[in-house]
Amino acid sequence: MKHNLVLRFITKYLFPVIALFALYVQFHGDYGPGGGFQAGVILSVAFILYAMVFGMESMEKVLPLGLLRTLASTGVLIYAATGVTTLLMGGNFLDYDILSQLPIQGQHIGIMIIELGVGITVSAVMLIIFYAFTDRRNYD
Amino acid sequence: MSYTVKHNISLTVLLFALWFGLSGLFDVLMLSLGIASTLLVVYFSYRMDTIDRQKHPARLTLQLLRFWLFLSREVISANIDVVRRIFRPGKNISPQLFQLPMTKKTDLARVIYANSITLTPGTVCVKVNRKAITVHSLSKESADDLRSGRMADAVPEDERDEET
Amino acid sequence: MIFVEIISWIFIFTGALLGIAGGIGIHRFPDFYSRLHAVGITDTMCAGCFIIGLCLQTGFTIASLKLLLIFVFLFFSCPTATHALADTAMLSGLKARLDKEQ
Amino acid sequence: MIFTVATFAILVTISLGLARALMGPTVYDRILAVNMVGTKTVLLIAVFAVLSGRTNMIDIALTYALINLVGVVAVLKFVEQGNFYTDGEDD
Repeated sequence: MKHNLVLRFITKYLFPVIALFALYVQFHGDYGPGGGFQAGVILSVAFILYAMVFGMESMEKVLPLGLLRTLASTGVLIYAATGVTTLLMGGNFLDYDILSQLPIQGQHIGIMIIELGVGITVSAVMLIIFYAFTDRRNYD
Repeated sequence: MSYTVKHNISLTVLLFALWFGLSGLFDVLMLSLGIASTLLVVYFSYRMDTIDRQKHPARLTLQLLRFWLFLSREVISANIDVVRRIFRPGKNISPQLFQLPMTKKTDLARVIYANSITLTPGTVCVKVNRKAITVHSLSKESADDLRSGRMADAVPEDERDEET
Repeated sequence: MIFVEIISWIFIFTGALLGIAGGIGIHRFPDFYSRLHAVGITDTMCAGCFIIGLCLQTGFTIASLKLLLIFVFLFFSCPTATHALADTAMLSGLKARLDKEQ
Repeated sequence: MIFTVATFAILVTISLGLARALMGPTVYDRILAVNMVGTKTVLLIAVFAVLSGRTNMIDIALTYALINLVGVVAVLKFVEQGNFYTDGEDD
């Protein structure tokens, strides 16, 4: 696909749009359809489009596999840390009401942080799966 | 250097406008999240630009607007032609495969040219390179129309894009 | 108000007819390369008519802005997909059925 | 009323496209038909969103419009090269 001039050009224009749309879906989970999981998948789709058109070598320079592994575990850590924080502040595990003076605002903040963790983990894991698909050592 | 900075600033502004159009919320929280998201995306796209050494200009000119008007008129007339051919009984098409010389000098103009040929029903651009463009057309009339160079003349070209 | 309704109905109806015409076209044309043109109809004017009709229905809100964004994205991605398809088919050696007397 | 007509027309077009995808002599015919079905699906979701008044659902149509190209490119790359790890020849 690298020989195709039109595809290369349009990918360059489409990547920022898809990635920004993914982040929009990430942060507007409570206003419309969306949330962490969907946003993570859309974000990884943007990177997969880039990887397919420009080749895996460029992709591994943009996002190395080691960084992706770190990100995948960071997302889980954010999730767990939020739960432990509420526990330390005197509530139950993932009891968002404690996070702020107003329970509603606390729930808002809590869900946003949790969704952020989910989004990071899902997009990193999706990309790790894609890397595993394209790994030539398992074939041949 | 200055070109890269200009490119990134225009990309940031366009992406933030897109965020604002999608979200439509005036919250402080949402606006700051929008700025953060835009900067993250611009950072990744800058990284990609430096890795594969391809930068693409984002310029909106009055010329482009005029070209869009021209293109939409072409698309509508070509649509009517193809629909007529679909419903005409018997032998209704005369497919052609031919080459046109590439008159455009910059990659951006080449891509706009190829995509507008494809967007017009009745002609599909099959192959693009620096020297020529191969087109498959549904009828002899639309092939002759392309050969006359009306479309090629209408595509706007900015010589400054070459400095990428 | 009824005037806007009628115009939007006309647009949606035209889009529906064009869509069916494109659907018939991919069965009537003989080979792959000519079928690309039939799909071109559904990608351009059919989608455009639908979007304009729906925009008139929703009025000037954020929904109509999103509908216009859908149109813009289709406007960029559809010819790209068609071109990539034709290019790959040509590279793989699929022959086009051309007119004999040129 | 008009929405019933629009939905019905889109469904007819989708079934025509699916028939081509099943019949298609070459693999490229099938990809072409699937691409068309994708475009019509975007329109179907948009019509349904405006019809039911849940305009939030237009986001889904927007997602599909952006992702349709990626699916076509992925299938094309797989058909052309048989794998995902080679880049294809340079120009």
